[in-house]
Amino acid sequence: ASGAIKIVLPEEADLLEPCMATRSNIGRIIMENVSETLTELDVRGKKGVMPRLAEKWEQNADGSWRFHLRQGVKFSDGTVFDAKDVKHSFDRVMSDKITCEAKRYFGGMTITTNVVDDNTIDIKTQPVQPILPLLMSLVTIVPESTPMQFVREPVGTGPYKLTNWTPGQQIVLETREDYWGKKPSVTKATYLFRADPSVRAAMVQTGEADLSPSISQLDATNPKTDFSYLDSETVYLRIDHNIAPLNDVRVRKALNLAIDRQAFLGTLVPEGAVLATAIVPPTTLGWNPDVKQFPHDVAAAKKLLAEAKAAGVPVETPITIIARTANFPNVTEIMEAIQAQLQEAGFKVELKFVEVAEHETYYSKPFKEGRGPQLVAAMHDNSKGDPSFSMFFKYASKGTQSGFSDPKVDDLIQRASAAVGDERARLWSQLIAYLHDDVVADVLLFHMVGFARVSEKLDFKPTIATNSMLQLSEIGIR
Amino acid sequence: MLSFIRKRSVASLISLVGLIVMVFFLSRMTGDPASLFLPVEASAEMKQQFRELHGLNDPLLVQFGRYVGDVVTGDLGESYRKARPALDVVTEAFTWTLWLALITMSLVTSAAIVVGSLAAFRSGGFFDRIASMLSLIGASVPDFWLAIVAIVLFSVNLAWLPTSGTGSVLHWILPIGVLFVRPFGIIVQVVRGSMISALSSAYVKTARAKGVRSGPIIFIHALRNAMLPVITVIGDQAASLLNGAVVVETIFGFPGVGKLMIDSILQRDFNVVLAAILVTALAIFLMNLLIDLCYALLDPRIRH
Amino acid sequence: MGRMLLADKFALVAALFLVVMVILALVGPAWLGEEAVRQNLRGRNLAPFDWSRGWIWCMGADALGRPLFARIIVATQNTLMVAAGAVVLSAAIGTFLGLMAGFSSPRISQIIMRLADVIMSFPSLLIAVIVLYLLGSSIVNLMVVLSITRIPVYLRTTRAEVLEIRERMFVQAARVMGASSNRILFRHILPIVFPTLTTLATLDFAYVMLAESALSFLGIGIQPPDITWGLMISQGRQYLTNAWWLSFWPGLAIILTTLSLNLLSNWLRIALDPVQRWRLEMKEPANG
Amino acid sequence: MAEHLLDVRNLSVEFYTASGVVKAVRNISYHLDRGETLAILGESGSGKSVSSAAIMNLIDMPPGRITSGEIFLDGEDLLTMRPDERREVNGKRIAMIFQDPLSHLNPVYTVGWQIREAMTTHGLPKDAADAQAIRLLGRVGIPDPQAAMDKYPHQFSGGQRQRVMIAMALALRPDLLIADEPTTALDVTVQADVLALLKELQREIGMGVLIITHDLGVVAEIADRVVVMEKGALVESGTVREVYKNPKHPYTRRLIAAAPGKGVMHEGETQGEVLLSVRDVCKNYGAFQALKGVSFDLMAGQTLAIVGESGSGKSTLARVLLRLDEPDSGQAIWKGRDLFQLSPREIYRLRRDLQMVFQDPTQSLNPRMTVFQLVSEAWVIHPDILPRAKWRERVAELLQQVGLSPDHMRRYPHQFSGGQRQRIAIARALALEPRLIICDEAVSALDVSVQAQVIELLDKLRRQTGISFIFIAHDLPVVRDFADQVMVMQKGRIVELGGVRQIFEAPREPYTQALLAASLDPDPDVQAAHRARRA
Ligand SMILES: Nc1ncnc2c1ncn2[C@@H]1O[C@H](COP(=O)(O)OP(=O)(O)OP(=O)(O)O)[C@@H](O)[C@H]1O
Ligand SMILES: Nc1ncnc2c1ncn2[C@@H]1O[C@H](COP(=O)(O)OP(=O)(O)OP(=O)(O)O)[C@@H](O)[C@H]1O
Ligand SMILES: [Mg+2]
Ligand SMILES: [Mg+2]
Repeated sequence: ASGAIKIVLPEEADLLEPCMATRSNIGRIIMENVSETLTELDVRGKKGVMPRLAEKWEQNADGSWRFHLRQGVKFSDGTVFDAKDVKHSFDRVMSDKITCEAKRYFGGMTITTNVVDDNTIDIKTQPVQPILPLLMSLVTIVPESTPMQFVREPVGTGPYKLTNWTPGQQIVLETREDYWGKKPSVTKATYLFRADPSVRAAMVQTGEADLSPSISQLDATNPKTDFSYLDSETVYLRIDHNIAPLNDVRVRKALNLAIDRQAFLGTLVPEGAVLATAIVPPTTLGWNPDVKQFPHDVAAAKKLLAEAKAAGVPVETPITIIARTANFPNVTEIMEAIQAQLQEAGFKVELKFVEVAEHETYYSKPFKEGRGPQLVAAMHDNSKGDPSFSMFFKYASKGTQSGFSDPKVDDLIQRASAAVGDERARLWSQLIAYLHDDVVADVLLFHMVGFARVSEKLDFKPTIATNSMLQLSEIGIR
Repeated sequence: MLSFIRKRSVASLISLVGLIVMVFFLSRMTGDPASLFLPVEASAEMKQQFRELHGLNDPLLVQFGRYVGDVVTGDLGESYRKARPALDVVTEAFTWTLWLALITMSLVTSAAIVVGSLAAFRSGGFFDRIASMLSLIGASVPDFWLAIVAIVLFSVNLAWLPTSGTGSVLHWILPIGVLFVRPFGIIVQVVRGSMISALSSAYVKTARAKGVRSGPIIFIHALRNAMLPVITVIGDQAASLLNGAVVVETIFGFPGVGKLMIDSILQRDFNVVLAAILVTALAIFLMNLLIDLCYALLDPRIRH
Repeated sequence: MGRMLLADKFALVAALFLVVMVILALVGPAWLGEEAVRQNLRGRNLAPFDWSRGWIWCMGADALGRPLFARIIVATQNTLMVAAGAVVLSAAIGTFLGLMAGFSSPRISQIIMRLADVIMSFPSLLIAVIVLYLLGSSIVNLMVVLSITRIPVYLRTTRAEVLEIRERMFVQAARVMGASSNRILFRHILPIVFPTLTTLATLDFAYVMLAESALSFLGIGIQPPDITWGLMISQGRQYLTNAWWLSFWPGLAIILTTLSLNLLSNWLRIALDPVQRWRLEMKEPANG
Repeated sequence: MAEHLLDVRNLSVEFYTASGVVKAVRNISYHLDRGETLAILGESGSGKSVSSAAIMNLIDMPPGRITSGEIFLDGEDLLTMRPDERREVNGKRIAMIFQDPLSHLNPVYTVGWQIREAMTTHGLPKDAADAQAIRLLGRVGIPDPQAAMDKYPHQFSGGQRQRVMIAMALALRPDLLIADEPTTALDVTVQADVLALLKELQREIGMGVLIITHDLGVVAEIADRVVVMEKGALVESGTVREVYKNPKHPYTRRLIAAAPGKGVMHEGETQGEVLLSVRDVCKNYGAFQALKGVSFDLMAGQTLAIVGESGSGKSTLARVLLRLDEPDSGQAIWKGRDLFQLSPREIYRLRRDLQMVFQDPTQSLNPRMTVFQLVSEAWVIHPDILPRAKWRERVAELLQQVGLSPDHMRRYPHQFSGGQRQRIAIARALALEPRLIICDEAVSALDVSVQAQVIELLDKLRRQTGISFIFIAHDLPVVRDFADQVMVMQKGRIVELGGVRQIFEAPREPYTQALLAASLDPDPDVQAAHRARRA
């Protein structure tokens, strides 16, 4: 069957700019619906990077990548898709006349694009980028005529086009007649925006909407309509290793041992959440099943603390946990509980909640001079299937959110980023184990789950990517 | 009268300018929009580039000079986040808020005046006790609580009204109903207090001696005398609605200026903040002017 | 005064309630401070009226399994401090400026009134963000923020009334006697405006407690582990449909406090008004 | 027995106060027939207003309480009527003129609106009511009635307000008119007009008039019968002639003996130093000229009476001299300085020496202060006058001097009768021991016995301390007894200024002559002769 559906989202997109589609509130609406990418990551199976606008690709001898483009594809404005559009899309992302978010995935690289013919393009990066095909799943393709400034009416090759946008009220996508691929069963999707999770849940219940990709755990009570799914968000406490007593590995271990992660599951954190041993979720390349999370062992924590104290580490110094209000569900309660658990083990812990702008000043470099020992509670999102999107920022000496500097870590990151295939996976695994067991880089907590409410008339299972991308073509209508 | 309005407008204009100057500088001391616009993983160069593009790297005074120049030509700048003129964003949202505020305040005002006056007329009586109790509860109930309960009751359980959104007349009922409660509670209390004094004055005796019915005695003789503090409070409540009924807008998905203002403050979208304040301040100044005219209309002794 | 309070049973109860609240505010943190923070994740969202676990659990437990009863009592101190501080501060400043605006030269009056306009159209959230960002978040700063935003109501109300009252004959009579402007303002005009102001102030008490909760929710108000009733309400918000008691009890505390203050202010209004005072002084009931 | 129009039987009224129950009216009975005028005479505070308020059902209950009695209007008991029946009676069949016109007029509505309402409430169409209202305003002597309709109470002089009240009461031609001191604020010519109007209506429609007054002249002029009240009780009743010629009760006798206008006139000394010299004072309200160049001199220890038409600018002159209103031009030299040029600091010092008793006593007393606070406020402001320890004693003394009792100290203004309030205002002015007191109708609300007592007190003070008075009054006999100089005003100008003897015995200007001719005599026979002469 086919028909129109309504989707209610927590946050309105303030832009529908294709090059900003990696931002979840924008991507959820246009990514692969309006704007397509050359490649696509399979999040339902294990197929890895799959073709989309590119039919196939290979690496040239000089390390650059050649993409063979699909033919007979038209943009929604009627123009034909070819290699020049890909080049233009890249130029736009990298341009300094416009601040495209996708640019951040190409940090530290110089990119040259070379149009071979209408259907072939070479992309060369310096240094060589082994996961360029994966990165291409983040670059939305726009027609060559797109100006070098943010557009509010995205033109793409996707199965849908934007037909109505009333800011503050709704965004409507409708199917295109001339789409190159399979016709989806959803003919029209109306996006609505409600900030309150219980309202979103109620809307699906009353039939005012058909799908709400995120509702509150508390409202997810109906097994027929409510599904939990592992989203790609990982909650952790970033440790600032530069300040005593956190510069002592015993203290960092003690922090980890003091927290009863298991007790959170099914209480403050949804049952289905996974205890984290890495900053990236288990579906990521190189995720290391051998790394075991720290047990909850207050006695051991106390012992480590005592040792550290004996060695002259100022363990009495109050440590501040800095968290962001409304960062994720139950953040206040979870942080209060963690505070209590740390105190139980003998830490002196203070708790400080700040709004988003202030949180940012604690989380990212440059860190404030004269700060005390701090744990910054944060949530990190990586649904891209490769750890490189996380590791550099969070752990490399130059990473903006990195709380320490370790030459071995730097080296591993560099090598893994340059490697391909099994080697790449092995190096990432090694890094993950090293960070967790030896450096004790941070206090990893949970890979969170989200809850979606799906009307019974829809055939849809949310995936790990649902947070940042919601492909309408994957939704079936019963 | 006209010269009063003229003088008042000039004075208001000056304070409007003061307000904008103040907001301009103060808001820019509260953090960097670049790090909020871009994800935490964005590189320093990207942030730098963002600042460059939006002129945030220049010294504050230069930025201010540019802003003034633009404003003089009627350009309130672009929203960083929405890539469209800030003024458009704001006027769009403000229209909704204005309607919401207008409808709510007219309902609240008429209802609160009637209930408060009747309560005062038999102060200490049964109706008074009930009205006082309810209005006080109304004034102290958290609005989000009320909003959620209303949705659960009227939309989910009874399925009488849509949960949220805009579109039909039905969509307005819950938001207005929820917004109604607190101002109603407050204004009833103020009307009641003020009316008790007015009803014990000598001119009310005169009216009774003329054989005037209770209705006109309350609503014509006493009420007008009791209105001074009441319209002040009405103004205050209206101003807080014009500044945005944040909770209600958020929960009911009402695209008003309150949510817009909160979001842009939290995201440091300065141009939108400034434009929003400009528009709402203009509305509030106008309203205060109206209130001051009302004082003079209501009480001839203040008129000179 | 005491006898007049006895005469109004409602006001008496209200006064007693407030006295109890003040006592709790003073001793609460010392008395139940420990219990209020002891967590028990397995006993989370315990329903109220479960008498098997002891009186402290009578109101149920919050999301971390802490007894709500203890938390409400411990929160009394901060709540009352912020609310009373903000209300008293704004009422005092607003009234003073309002008296000035109503009584002094047109120019000063204009300046004050336009200042009020400015504050009124300054979104309170922005004031909060600015003050708390620049000065850091603390109870005193929060009090300052909340009081700044409430000044215009008192200011405008006072001024409007002064404009009318100063035309009354007894004000002129006082002037003829040589009374200074101060004396006229504070001895003759203020007492007449006062009842209206107390009504406003009591209502503002509720307003401030709720505004504080909204700020906490946005991340710029009081934050855990400090507690206030407003914060408890905003924390209970997401459990509204599942565990109503989380925000119900603190809400009830706010309502009861406002109610008591209001009953007391209504009583005060009568007690201070010679024309009405007989209601409280009369020994036998009226037959009217 | 034919039914009386109004029949009050055994009426008693009490008030609850902090200091116990006040028995304001004790068991009084009287009756009134159609076309008849009954005057209630009596001491101020004796319950006259309260008993009439009982007829109108206007006593606040509680704190007031009618403890016994019946009030019949045409045989129907007013006290047991349903509220809606009462409403039909009030205004239509019984109308009332209140003692205190400013506070009884709604300050926020035009007088036209208020008069019209009296009629539209009882079913008259609006335009008919308008026409009638304008006619009535004209009848009571308001200049330019058409324009007056759109003015607010505060824009009228005291006497004009009272006339507005009268017009309002007469609007529906009631069967019974209760007039509480209807002419106290009126100058004698207007008073004569108003009384004539009442009589005319009485003739036309057989209206019964219950008039409360302390002016024996008014009684002689208009009343058929009279009852006398003292301390809440009815002490004497009879026809006017009987009571005047042959009073039985000692209080009545005292009252009649105290009637003013029989004493020796002052010699109008014009020597002595000039205390205040007023030159060419002008004052405009918008386009309206309230004062058009007023000049006079006042000697120390002298009493200058200002008489004249109501609305002629007397109160305005007083307000201007006290700097309550700023004059548009002119000078007032006081101790060598121009009053109008003084700085605020200097005005403060001036205030001690220059005091005023306002025309409207209710409004000039702060309702939230006790009598003690009201009187002692003078010493709070000017602390050098009296040490705090002596305040209580001195307040008691002052209250006694103006004929109140010391235990009134703890009461609030609303608990007093109109005349009592006026005496509080006088006591307050005296507390400052000033050099000049401007009395704006200061004794007009007092019954003659108290009036005599107060005048005597003022006169004694004048002789002993050399204090001066500007004495604004309508009551010519009082002026005759008290003043040294008399100034006659009309339409913002001084018509005539001279010694009291000259003015009363040889008035030069026609207006002065008309004024004197309209003056009423307390003796009913004399007054009857006057009437006959006029007719
Ligand atoms: N609300 C009240 N509470 C207490 N006592 C009152 C109240 N109203 C009036 N009284 C008292 O009742 C008595 C009668 O007052 P009333 O006004 O009838 O006097 P009156 O005869 O009209 O005097 P005047 O000629 O001075 O107007 C006075 O002694 C007064 O003090
Ligand atoms: N605020 C005002 N606005 C306009 N006209 C006013 C105002 N106050 C007084 N008047 C007018 O000024 C004139 C003089 O008023 P004033 O009060 O001095 O009269 P008066 O001589 O004291 O009369 P009365 O004996 O009736 O008290 C009156 O005609 C009155 O209508
Ligand atoms: Mg009287
Ligand atoms: Mg006068």
